[in-house]
Amino acid sequence: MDALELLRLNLLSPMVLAFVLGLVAVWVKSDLKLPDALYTTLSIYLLFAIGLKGGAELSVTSFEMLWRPILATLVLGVTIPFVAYGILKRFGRFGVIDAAAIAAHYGSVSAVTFTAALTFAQSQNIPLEGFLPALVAVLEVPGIAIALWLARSAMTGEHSSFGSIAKELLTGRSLFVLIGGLMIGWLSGKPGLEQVKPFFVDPFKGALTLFLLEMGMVAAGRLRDFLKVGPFLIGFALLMPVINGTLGVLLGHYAGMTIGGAFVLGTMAASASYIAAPAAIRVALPQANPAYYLGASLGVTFPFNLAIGIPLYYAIANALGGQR
Amino acid sequence: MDALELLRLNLLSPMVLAFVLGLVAVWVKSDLKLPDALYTTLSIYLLFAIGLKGGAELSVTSFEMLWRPILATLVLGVTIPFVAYGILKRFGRFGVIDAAAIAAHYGSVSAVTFTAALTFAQSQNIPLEGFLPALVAVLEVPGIAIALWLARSAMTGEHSSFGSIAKELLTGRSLFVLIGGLMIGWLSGKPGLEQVKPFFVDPFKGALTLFLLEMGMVAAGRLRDFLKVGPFLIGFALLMPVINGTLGVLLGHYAGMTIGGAFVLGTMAASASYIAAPAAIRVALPQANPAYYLGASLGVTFPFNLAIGIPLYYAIANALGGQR
Amino acid sequence: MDALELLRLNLLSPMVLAFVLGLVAVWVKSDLKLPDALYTTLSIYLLFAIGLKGGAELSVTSFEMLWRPILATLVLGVTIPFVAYGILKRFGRFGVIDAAAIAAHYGSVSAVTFTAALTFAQSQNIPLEGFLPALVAVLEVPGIAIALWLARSAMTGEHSSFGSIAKELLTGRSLFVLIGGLMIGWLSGKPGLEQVKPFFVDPFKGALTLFLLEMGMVAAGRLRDFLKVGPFLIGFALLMPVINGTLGVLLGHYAGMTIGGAFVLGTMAASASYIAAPAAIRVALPQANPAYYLGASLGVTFPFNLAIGIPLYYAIANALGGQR
Amino acid sequence: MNTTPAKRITIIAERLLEDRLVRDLILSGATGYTITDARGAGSRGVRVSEWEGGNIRLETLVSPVVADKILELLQKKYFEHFAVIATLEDVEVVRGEKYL
Amino acid sequence: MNTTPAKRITIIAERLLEDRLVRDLILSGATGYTITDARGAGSRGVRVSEWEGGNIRLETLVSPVVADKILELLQKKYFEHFAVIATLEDVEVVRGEKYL
Amino acid sequence: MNTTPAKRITIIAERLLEDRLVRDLILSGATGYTITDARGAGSRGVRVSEWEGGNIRLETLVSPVVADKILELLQKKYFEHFAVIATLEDVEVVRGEKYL
Ligand SMILES: Nc1ncnc2c1ncn2[C@@H]1O[C@H](COP(=O)(O)O)[C@@H](O)[C@H]1O
Ligand SMILES: Nc1ncnc2c1ncn2[C@@H]1O[C@H](COP(=O)(O)O)[C@@H](O)[C@H]1O
Ligand SMILES: Nc1ncnc2c1ncn2[C@@H]1O[C@H](COP(=O)(O)O)[C@@H](O)[C@H]1O
Ligand code: NA
Ligand code: NA
Ligand code: NA
Repeated sequence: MDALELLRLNLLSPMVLAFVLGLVAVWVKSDLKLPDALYTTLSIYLLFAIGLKGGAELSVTSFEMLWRPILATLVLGVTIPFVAYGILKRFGRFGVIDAAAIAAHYGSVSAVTFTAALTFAQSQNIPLEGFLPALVAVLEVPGIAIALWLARSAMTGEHSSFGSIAKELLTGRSLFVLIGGLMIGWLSGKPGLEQVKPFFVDPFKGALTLFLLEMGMVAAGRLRDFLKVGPFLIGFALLMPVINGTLGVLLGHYAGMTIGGAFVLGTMAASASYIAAPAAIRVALPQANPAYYLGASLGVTFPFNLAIGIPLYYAIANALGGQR
Repeated sequence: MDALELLRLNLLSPMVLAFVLGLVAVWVKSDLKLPDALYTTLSIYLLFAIGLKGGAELSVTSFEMLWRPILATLVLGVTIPFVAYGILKRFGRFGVIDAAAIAAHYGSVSAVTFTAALTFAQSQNIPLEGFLPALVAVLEVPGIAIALWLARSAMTGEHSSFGSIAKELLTGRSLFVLIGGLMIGWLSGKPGLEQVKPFFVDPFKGALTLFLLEMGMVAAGRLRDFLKVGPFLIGFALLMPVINGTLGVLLGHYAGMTIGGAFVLGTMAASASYIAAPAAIRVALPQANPAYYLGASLGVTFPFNLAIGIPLYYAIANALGGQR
Repeated sequence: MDALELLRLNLLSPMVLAFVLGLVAVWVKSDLKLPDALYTTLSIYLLFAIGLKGGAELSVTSFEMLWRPILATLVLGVTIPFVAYGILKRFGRFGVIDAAAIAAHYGSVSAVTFTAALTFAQSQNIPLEGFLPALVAVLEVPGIAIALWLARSAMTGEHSSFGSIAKELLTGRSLFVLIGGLMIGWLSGKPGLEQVKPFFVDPFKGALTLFLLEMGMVAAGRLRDFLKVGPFLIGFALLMPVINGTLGVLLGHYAGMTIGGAFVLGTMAASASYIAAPAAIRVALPQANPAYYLGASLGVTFPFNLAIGIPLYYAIANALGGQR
Repeated sequence: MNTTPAKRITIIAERLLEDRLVRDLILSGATGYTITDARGAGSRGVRVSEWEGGNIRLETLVSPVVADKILELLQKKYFEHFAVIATLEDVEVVRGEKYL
Repeated sequence: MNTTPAKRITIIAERLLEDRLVRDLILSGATGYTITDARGAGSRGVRVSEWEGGNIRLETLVSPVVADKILELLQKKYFEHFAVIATLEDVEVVRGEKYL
Repeated sequence: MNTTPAKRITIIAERLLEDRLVRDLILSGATGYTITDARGAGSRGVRVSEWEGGNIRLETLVSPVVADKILELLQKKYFEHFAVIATLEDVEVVRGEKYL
């Protein structure tokens, strides 16, 4: 199957189409509005379900198989924020604060993009490592922490300590639910997962579809803000994921992951956080402009990955895997 | 199976019983109250799910098979509001505004009644055309637009233009979600639907049951208001669906639809809108009295169709189909 | 399988672990918060689903098989509040009002604890009477009514009549939905249940898991209040369920129920209400201190039963059943 | 714009009391009310049953005479045992004659 | 603290009107608004379509001149046919210069 | 009815700030607060992460002294970088001695 065919299949999946429907809803000024409570519920549901499945899978995975992919993920989490920060400061002429804020988003990971990659793999019957959700938890924190450290070391003044930032990230909703799900899945194992499968596993893709409808509406709002921002950041938001995605695929490949696993790790690297990172940045670096970091991550990179990035990273992983 | 047996089976379905439970909740003054967010979520879910299934079905239907049923539906959408308006003005002595407002409701269609008909057909193993949800979208707009046109042509004054009314209807939540679902179902086809089946297809009837619990509570409130209104409108709200339902079955029959298809088209014709129409009328004809149009459509016609109309229209379709 | 193994299996089920996750969320001050609407929705869903399944089961159960278990349940509902009231007044030196308020909670039943017992039985493949949910409805009211009567007969003054209390209990949300579900399940029977199974039956345990996550967060808050209260009530909240549970298992056994049935009846007896009772007591005995009755029932007894009580009562039922 | 002076009573109370409070308002002569769902904490901080939800924030626009009646009733029926808090303030209402 | 006197207009209306009201506020010169979802009852008590939800409670902080404009517009466009209720009161705003 | 004069501070802020604001209110001497979920728009209009929800509307009844302290703290900690808006008004509280 060639790259264009993959792209077509991805674009016509109910998930991507639901996202587009959300965009359209805003553009035609429909009065459609999903309740806040539904959005929060779906977020928690998706994160918890990802965690559960990953945890149940971890319970049957040896550390032997895990350590290299975890190392690869940590390398990504440390490298990407530096690269992003450098590009933004040097070529984009952003100030320290805004450069760090944006770098934090690209250094972290988007759980929904990750999920879309899983779903894509499943619908193409691509085999995958089951422990991938654990890597999401590993990737979520370092990028944000390093970006904050970059901002701090360039600024003077008090502000909260490194430890308190890490604690805030770990007790923040998204990571808490994800790690909580991982632990529960791991402790209760596959028989435990079996009991809750009709709720957390089977309807998962449908719930994601509904969630992406809402995401489309949110992204449309962000995109509008964003277009005022100027071409450099748009270019950044389109190129950065390709660079990070390629890097992720490569590292996954050399860490001995399957084609599918390298593809998903690449997608994770390419994705920009828009749940954990914005909340952390808003509080730790309130001077940073949300129109930049949200516009880039949610308005451009997220839809780009969803529509084009995912089949692209797969094509790369496939080409690389074929060489072996 | 005779008509009485059908009636009994319909009355004892969980959906109808849940509706009754909702009525009872209000009558015994239970403090049961479903959250607003649940009601909105279920509405969106049901409409989107109907759309998805219909769209996936459309993707395997030729235009050849479609055009006659669509024509029949359009004829219904144009005829019913004129008939209703005439009866209300002439025999009911309603003013132009109120007559048009009520006519708009009966000219449009209730997605929940439609769904109840589908569910009834399924539980009786009655074969159906899969593209029926597309007809709901076709029927939803013309009735409202014509009724508004009737009101306008009898009134003087500015008010919003015809085009803006059509746009408001099409971007209104209910139609937007339904058509959006249709498009997504059509583009992603049966394989797409398959992916989200455990969320949008399998639990559908259960979600409908919960929704009807809420509808029962809403209808009970409306019914109370309505009983103050007088016997003519009550009679109208009981007879109009029977007339429209019979008309719908006939047109469906002569458009070459199956017994099941003619039955569902009849139910659609018989049903009165209480989502799209009230919102449109409230804004376009604010002088109209909501106690009339909501009391009639939601307080009387909806429960009537749910309990008695559905098996009745099926019996008619069956009798007609047998003759062929 | 010995008691310790049962305990381990119970503690590692996703439900109990989700409860623990909720406790942890509060302890680490995570900003996780489930929407109010989700909590209410899940409550209604769980009660209605329990009712539906029980009702469908009732529709195939003869009165012959029912009357002895119902009698046993009534005996429990009448005995427990007297015992609890006596202990609290005599040994705990509580005032009339607070003693009665707490007694009402232990005399009634917790639907979630009941459900956890069902789920435990299922995961251990323990056969059960299907009509058990009907017993929950039977047990819910008398305990509260008797406790109120105890308080009233010790007090002077007007207050609402006995009849009005019973009516308030029966039309209160929780009992209304449960009995409503029972009626619908009974009227529509097993074929009716079959239609809504993918919504109300299959995902049930997953929904319970999500609900218990929230319950953990709620209980953590209560527990904190409660620890200020003093050791007597803590001891009471740990011992009372064991006494009541043993009594329930015994009565179930002598009423001819299966081992599984006696176990579940014991769990019901052991459980303390925290939905119906608090609402009733708050209104009927507003002078009573909620920190006592909620702290005991929700902060101590509920987690105790969930983690330790359930396998314990099963071990007792098993030992007793083996003797026969 | 011609407006009418009126009193606005704002009541914060446990959600459990919603029906009762509304009944009492109407009985005291209020012609309407508006409720929003709220949460909060105060000096007692004990709330019953999460299932009942948190607090409500109830507003009603009334004449001074009715305002007095309502506050007296609240005093008598709720203040001792329930977490109820009430404030009174002066506002101008458009079309005030409809509500007072 | 130095604060600026301002007018607060509070509008209770059917949710259906949200978009229209917001548009009109902005057109009249309001620089912002805050909305909470509300429910209630009044003298008419007829509400359209549950799908549209209940009422909204809309607040805006404005200068006296803008306040007057808004009330006039409400009067003209909504009061006859819709369930709209509006109150006006005096408040002190911190950093008032931003909003007025 | 005997009522006590008090100050009501109403704060509109991003939901993200809820915990921080509450902590600061209590530290400044407020004995309670009431929060409703709100949405809105203003001159900046930039809100972070939908996952955090929209705005909150936080009310607290306090004595004039505490009111001043709160406003000063808000000024110092939030006004520069966050979307926070605060108003102050006079109300009469029933059982005011409990809260002030
Ligand atoms: N000083 C205050 N300002 C605003 N709201 C308050 C205040 N004190 C109490 N409340 C509200 O009233 C409820 C009950 O207060 P209490 O009875 O003191 O626990 C709280 O949950 C708050 O919503
Ligand atoms: N006196 C009042 N005080 C507070 N809110 C009111 C009052 N009257 C009406 N309302 C609100 O305004 C809405 C519409 O009122 P009405 O048009 O009188 O039905 C009601 O649903 C209430 O939310
Ligand atoms: N003039 C105003 N009146 C009422 N609420 C306002 C006003 N301006 C701003 N707000 C509220 O304050 C929030 C933040 O405002 P801003 O920082 O100007 O974007 C908005 O989302 C509104 O909820
Ligand atoms: Na990334
Ligand atoms: Na119709
Ligand atoms: Na009990």
